[in-house]
Amino acid sequence: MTEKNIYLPYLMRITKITEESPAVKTFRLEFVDEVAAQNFDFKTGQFGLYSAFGEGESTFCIASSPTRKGYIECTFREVGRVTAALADKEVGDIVGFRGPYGNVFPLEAWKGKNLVFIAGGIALPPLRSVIWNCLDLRDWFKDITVVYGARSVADLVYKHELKEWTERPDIKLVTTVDPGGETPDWTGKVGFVPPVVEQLGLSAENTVAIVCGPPIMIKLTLPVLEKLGFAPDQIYTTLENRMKCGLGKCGRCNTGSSYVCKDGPVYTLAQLNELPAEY
Amino acid sequence: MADTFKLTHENLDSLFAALRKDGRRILAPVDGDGRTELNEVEKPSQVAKGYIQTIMSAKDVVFPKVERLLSYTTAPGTVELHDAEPKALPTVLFGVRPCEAKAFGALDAVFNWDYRDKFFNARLEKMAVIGVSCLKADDACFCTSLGGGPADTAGSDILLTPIESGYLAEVLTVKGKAIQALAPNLFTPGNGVDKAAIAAKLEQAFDQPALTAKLPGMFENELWEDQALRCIGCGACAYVCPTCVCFDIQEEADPKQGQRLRCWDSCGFSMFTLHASGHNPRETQSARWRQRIYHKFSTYPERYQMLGCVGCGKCTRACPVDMNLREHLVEAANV
Amino acid sequence: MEALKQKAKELLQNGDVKAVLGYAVGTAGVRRPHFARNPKQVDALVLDEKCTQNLATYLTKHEVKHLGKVAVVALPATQRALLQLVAERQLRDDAICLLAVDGGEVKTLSSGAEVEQHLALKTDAMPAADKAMIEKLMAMTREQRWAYWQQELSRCVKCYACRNSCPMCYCEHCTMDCNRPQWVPVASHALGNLEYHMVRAMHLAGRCVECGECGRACPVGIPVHLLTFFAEESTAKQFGQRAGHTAKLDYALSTFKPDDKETFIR
Amino acid sequence: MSRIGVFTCHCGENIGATVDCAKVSEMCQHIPGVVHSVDYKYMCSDPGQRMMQEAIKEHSLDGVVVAACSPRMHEPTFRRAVSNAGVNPYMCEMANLREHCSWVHEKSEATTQKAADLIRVLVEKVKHNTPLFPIKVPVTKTAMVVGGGVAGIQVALDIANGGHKVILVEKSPSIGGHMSQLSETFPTLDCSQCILTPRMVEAAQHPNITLMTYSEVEKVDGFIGNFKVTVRKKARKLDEKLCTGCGLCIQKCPNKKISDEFNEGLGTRTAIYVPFPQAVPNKPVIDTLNCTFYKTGKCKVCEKVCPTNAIRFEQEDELVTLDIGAIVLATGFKLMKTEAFPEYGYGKHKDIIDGMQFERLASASGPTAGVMKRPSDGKEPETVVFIACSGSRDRSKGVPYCSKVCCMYTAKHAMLYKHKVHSGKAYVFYMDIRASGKDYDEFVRRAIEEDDVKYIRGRVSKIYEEDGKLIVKGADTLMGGEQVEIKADMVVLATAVQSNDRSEELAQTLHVSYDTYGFFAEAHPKLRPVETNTGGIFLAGACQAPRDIPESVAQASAAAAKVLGLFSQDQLTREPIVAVVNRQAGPTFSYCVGCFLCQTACPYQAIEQEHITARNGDVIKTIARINPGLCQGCGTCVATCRTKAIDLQGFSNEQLYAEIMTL
Amino acid sequence: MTEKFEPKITAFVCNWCTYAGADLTGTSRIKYQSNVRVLRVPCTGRIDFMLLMKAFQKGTDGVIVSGCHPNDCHYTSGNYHARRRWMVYKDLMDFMGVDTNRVTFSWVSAAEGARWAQLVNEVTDNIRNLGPYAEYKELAVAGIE
Ligand SMILES: Cc1cc2nc3c(=O)[nH]c(=O)nc-3n(C[C@H](O)[C@H](O)[C@H](O)COP(=O)(O)OP(=O)(O)OC[C@H]3O[C@@H](n4cnc5c(N)ncnc54)[C@H](O)[C@@H]3O)c2cc1C
Ligand SMILES: Cc1cc2nc3c(=O)[nH]c(=O)nc-3n(C[C@H](O)[C@H](O)[C@H](O)COP(=O)(O)OP(=O)(O)OC[C@H]3O[C@@H](n4cnc5c(N)ncnc54)[C@H](O)[C@@H]3O)c2cc1C
Ligand code: SF4
Ligand code: SF4
Ligand code: SF4
Ligand code: SF4
Ligand code: SF4
Ligand code: SF4
Repeated sequence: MTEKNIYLPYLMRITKITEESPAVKTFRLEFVDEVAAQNFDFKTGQFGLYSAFGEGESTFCIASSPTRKGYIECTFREVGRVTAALADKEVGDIVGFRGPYGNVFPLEAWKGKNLVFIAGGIALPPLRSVIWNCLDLRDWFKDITVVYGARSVADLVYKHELKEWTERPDIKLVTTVDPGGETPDWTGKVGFVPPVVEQLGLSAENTVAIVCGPPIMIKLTLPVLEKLGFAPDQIYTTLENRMKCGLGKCGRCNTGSSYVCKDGPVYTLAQLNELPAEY
Repeated sequence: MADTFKLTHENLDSLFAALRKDGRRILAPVDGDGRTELNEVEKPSQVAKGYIQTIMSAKDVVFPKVERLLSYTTAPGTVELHDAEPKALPTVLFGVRPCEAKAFGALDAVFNWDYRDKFFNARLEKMAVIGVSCLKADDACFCTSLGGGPADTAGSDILLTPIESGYLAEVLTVKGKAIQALAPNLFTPGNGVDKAAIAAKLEQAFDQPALTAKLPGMFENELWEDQALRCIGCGACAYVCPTCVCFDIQEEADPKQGQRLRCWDSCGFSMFTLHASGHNPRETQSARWRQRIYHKFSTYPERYQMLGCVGCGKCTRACPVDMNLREHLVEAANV
Repeated sequence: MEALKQKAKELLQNGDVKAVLGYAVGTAGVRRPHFARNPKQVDALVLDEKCTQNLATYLTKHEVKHLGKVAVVALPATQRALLQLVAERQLRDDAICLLAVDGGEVKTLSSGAEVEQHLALKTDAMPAADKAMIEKLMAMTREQRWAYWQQELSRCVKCYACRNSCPMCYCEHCTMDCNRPQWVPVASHALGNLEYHMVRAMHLAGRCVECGECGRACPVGIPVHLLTFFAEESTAKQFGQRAGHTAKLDYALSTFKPDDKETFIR
Repeated sequence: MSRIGVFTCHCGENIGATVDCAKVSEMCQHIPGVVHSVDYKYMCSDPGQRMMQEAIKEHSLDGVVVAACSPRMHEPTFRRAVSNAGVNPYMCEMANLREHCSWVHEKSEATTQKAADLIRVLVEKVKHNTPLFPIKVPVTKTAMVVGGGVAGIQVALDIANGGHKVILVEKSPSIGGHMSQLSETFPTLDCSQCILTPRMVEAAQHPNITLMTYSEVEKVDGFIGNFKVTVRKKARKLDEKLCTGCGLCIQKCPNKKISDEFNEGLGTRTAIYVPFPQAVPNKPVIDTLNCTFYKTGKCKVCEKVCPTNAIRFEQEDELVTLDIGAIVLATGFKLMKTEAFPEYGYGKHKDIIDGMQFERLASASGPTAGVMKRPSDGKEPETVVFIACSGSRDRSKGVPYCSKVCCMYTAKHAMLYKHKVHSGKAYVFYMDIRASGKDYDEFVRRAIEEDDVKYIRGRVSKIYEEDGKLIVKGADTLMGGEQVEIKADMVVLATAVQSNDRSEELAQTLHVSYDTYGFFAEAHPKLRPVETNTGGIFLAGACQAPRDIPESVAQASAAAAKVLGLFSQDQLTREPIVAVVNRQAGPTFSYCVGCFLCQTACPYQAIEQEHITARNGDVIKTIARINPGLCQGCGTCVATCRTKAIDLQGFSNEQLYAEIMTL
Repeated sequence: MTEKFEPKITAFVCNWCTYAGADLTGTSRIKYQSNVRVLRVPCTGRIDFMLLMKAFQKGTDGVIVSGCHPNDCHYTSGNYHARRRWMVYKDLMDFMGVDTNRVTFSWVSAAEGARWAQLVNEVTDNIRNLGPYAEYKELAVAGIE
């Protein structure tokens, strides 16, 4: 009996590199192997482990929408050994990919609702996947609002798409940068994400909020949402606990008995409230 | 129910020979330099006497401390991947204690939960366990508190219980039967020996189900900080533990080729969950100590309907600062 | 013993210290480190020749520092470690409270200088058995030594009990954790093990206080302390500087004499 | 990254004849990360460089390996070329195919292979190079000269004339140093005061020079171009602005019997005094140890007589902090005392004197007005014995080194004596005569030949007193060790030149190194003789080693030139090959644990402490910080640091590791 | 293996003395064996013992470490610190059974071009006689299941 080696990645070719902001890049990856490409499928919210051969593997969410076939995208920030090695890659280079892993955003359950996406900094990638997914299934949902904040204008990722979203009538985009991070020609808001959300006058009625960002942003945004009347099960977020295998074995990512690699990365606030705060 | 036989000392000698003839290596506790550790043996006389436990567990037979997961060669624009095949040798583990035998189940739970780990499975498949019941227990042992026992059969393919002139042999599984089939006449019909009377007596130290039930409510208890103050955060307990399964994946490479290795890791290490940002979900040693307990006594039961600890006490014996797990669990149970 | 307990209680009651770190009886009679945080816990303290751990190791741990000032029952090795820690600026005088027990008398040492003075009266050389073992190894051929260490280190699982129990291995980010570049392989294979111990021994050369804690901590009984002992002896012999004897920095490998011997240099 | 270009140079036949450059270039094509690889006849030529620059643009290269000659030769050339093409110069490395390969090996496969290997190693390095930027340090264009002897005065004048401000700090009440005590100077025998005093006055009046006499350096912080120096101005007990230097106070001071330092104890002075008549500044100080008012609470005669009311008994020492760009140390030397010699009676005999005392006896402005009188009874000495090497070159009792000036001044002394006492007899005991300066040997010859000074080669074993005479016993080694005994009236010991008292302390204050004898250490004995290890601190004169006046002055001008060179820039530009201490996000903040073992390893004292503080100001962690102004980039600290918290830019851990991994 | 053994020699040299000395060997056209690969560092003080360790891991058969003579260090004392480090490291290597014949420490000044050639030749011959340093190389593959 020969079993499959679950640690063996797919080989992927980098077909496009976008420099999003200093130290943040987006790769578009296509399968080297046709058959693998055919069989591959994922859902929004899932993640994978990306290999820089020679240095190791790193976990990123899949930043493209499953509705866009033939490739996957990831956006990552250069922080350490693997991400630095990935950042060195060129179009045409080969990287590894294992996945998709983890749970998904329950789009079916969101049918007929308003969606509010709230993202900070480099945490837009997981949301980008679901936003495009929702836009591609636009008639499933009612209003779609995106609030996106970054430290400075330079730190905003997906600048092209932000532009596209601004221009589209079926999505409302609010961008903001931290005070001091604006440029002279900046037309968005200036201020931190939580107050900006508060000013929007959102209604919690028939709405889900998807929040992603640095811990401090999340911590300060949740009370705002609560004030607006969002119940814990109306609020979604994704966790990024460190992981090595992505397969529920290496033992790093669990918080309580919940394994972020399998039961996550997508959680509702209601679920998180049940877990020990080890994330 | 198991079939019970007798196995004389001479017959055990022959059984060893038969196993080796069948191409299996036999690993058994061997004395040396003041330690008892698993080593390859040829005959029963080489096996240690009077040991309670080996220091290291037998888990490296199925989950080695370093193991190749894959390798590759690189050249500009190309990568060639090579799957790794575990060198799984047919192995008989002789003389491991019932607690340790049982521990393979806890490993299996993780390695085959949802995704199946071919490395573990290939090795497990080639391994058979001839356990030997304990006649002695020490202050670190607490198998009976966790539903096991000094003569517990779980996990063994054959369990031997020392009796005068040899062993009581319980052939428990298909693998056990296969061993028996190598030399059927060595196993003579057994009589109704009272195993329990021979085996070590070990009192139950605490009520495990009750403890498991109350752990979720004790997460913030200051007990953990109190207990963990002494812990120096090494990996000794996890590395000797037969059920600890945490691992790290490491890359070793030069510009032309490389390999991905799996190596043991420990949730007690301060870097274990550390993010590049400096954020650490388990920042303090007490959080990490708590994780160790919760993983074994709360997460495991919830997730896999079994315990992540078999009460072997290896961690206690290995700990340089004598963190006695039994004692700490009793403490927790009494909160 | 009673005097020690008395002193410990006094210190706790007066609020001079937040805990008294000493020894207590553990599993099957072994001695274990014991934090007495209230007078009641003081009663468990013991002090006899079975107490070996170098408690100075705890003084640099975040969690222990967090407690506040801790009084430490200090064996000579603990005192040496403390001096070295002071020299390496890991402890300030105002954080020092050592309880040195001599016969029935308990002495409180509360600064590097006091410890230095106290220690000067003691001679506490490397245990004879270790010395003999090092000599035995040096009498072997090089090939035999290689085989010996390969054999010993093959058992190492890189649990880092040796490092974490070492009072001088207080680095927050050990070389072993350094992955850019990955100097020492993480895996505990032959290379990873050899290099780990080689690097650690080099790091302890001129810093090892010869408490032997690392060797004692090793669950699989590798005499790793011989490596650090050897490295320390090598520096002591060649440069006349020794760790753990003064509260002032006197590190052999960051100082030099123009006429250090160089017979091996071609 | 990793768009690397490899440019292999034939260097005409130099490389091309031995190494198959075309093949090397082809082999390099296949190294991961290399996107362009060519070979060319002369890479350093204009067309070669142009070709390289074009390739950089065409292939958007971000790293370059030039495989040519030694980097010690052309690294600057190619780095400049690369930089002109828009790539950071530090992204360019050179593989040495000429000196390290083609010139030292025969033409062969192996040699070509080695060439390719050398390149491969550097390609891996370049992959881990990061753009570096020259370090700019501002320069405060004020110099401080410590010590106002002839050396210090010369430095001050040179810098001042170069157009920059100088602060001259002198610990005694007047500048002038030892030279002001000398009578006449070898080898020309011109009067020391006559040539020095004009310089002293010039220094005092120079608009760019501020004198701070009776002052000492207390503390030095900062680094090259940016020192903060705290000077202690000792209380003169006098308002210098009001004092006109009339000297009435001195005349009237009742306390007249104080042993006079300037005259080396051969004369006396008052409690309020100027050290010598030509002192600069000519303002007295009150010697509070000897002043009657400070001893008894009564007197204040000086206060009463002072026409400008300048006396200030209540005056305290003052601490002044100054911004300084460069410091020159010119603190001179001291002379070993006659008390140091048991065989000569421990300085108990009044007529056994040292060289400086003889200078005072011979000086026209000295206690005897230049008339030869021996100290004990004021008689004219008929026989004088001069003993050279008293303490010098004496491993057992004195110092092992040669004091350098004694041979010369002993000859001078003997001559001066003979000039003053024509009938007198002068003997010189010596070991060797070291007279290697311009006109020096001639000078000694003159003493022997014209002035009939008797030179005896040998050591004096003993001197004792007998019938009012000093019996000098010694051996004449040139006469086969024959015993000599001379009955002398006076003996002059040419005692050893030593470093000043407390010079070690001063060195520590300034973070400069010093040798076993307390002389300040130069940065390099041959190539950087007036610099110290600490950037921006220079040396002049006898504080570095025994020196005579011409040498001290020459060195002073050299040090001044160094300072002027430094001051010619508004900002210092330094190669960014410096060490840095890792910083990262909290709660760790840095891999550095603050053990400061690296600190003693650094030859340049470039490692400082840095406190990481919480918002409320609490120190969370203390870590090392490398001062890029001081660091010279040796990397010793990097190898010392256990936690790998320090790294050296340009030769980083990752770079070297990558190089080795491709071996 | 019929091929003749050609040792791999790695040299760690300082920029100011030995590297310059080796340059002089070149300008003087003194020939030596081509087995050596030179790694340039600013100062011997920079030569971390771990670099030597890694060179052995990568299969070096012999290592040369060389810099300025005592008292001639471009950085005044880097070599003194290095020398102490080597003294201890060499001892320790020996104690652990590493073959210290594989490491040659030397001082070669910028003027000693001939000496550099001689050193390289001596070391190369010596290592050629000792044969490949298999022990250490083999470590890199041992112990992985
Ligand atoms: C489910 C999931 C999704 C993620 N999605 C993204 C993404 O879309 N874009 C992105 O830039 N990053 C993402 N991250 C974080 C990313 O995995 C880490 O930044 C990355 O692994 C750092 O790897 P490294 O090898 O370069 O760092 P190393 O040099 O290895 O050092 C940094 C250390 O931090 C560890 N680390 C592990 N997890 C994290 C984490 N969550 N955050 C920070 N450090 C971590 C690394 O494993 C490593 O040990 C995600 C993480 C998870 C778990
Ligand atoms: C007996 C004798 C005779 C000599 N005759 C001759 C001769 O004929 N010809 C010749 O060329 N050379 C002669 N020399 C040598 C000559 O004296 C020296 O070369 C010269 O004085 C050196 O000058 P300098 O400025 O370096 O030091 P110094 O003259 O010693 O001046 C140093 C100055 O620094 C001051 N100072 C010291 N420490 C401090 C401090 N911490 N802070 C502030 N100020 C400080 C001192 O007070 C002094 O003013 C003779 C030397 C001796 C001993
Ligand atoms: S935790 Fe301890 S007692 Fe439990 S199985 Fe592991 S080693 Fe045995
Ligand atoms: S419990 Fe003991 S063995 Fe486990 S990490 Fe703590 S100190 Fe180490
Ligand atoms: S091995 Fe070295 S780096 Fe690691 S903790 Fe010990 S001293 Fe620090
Ligand atoms: S304690 Fe023993 S097994 Fe653990 S790392 Fe140290 S030597 Fe290896
Ligand atoms: S940089 Fe390294 S050696 Fe220096 S203080 Fe920090 S940890 Fe210690
Ligand atoms: S590189 Fe050299 S000069 Fe710079 S800080 Fe380190 S030791 Fe000092």
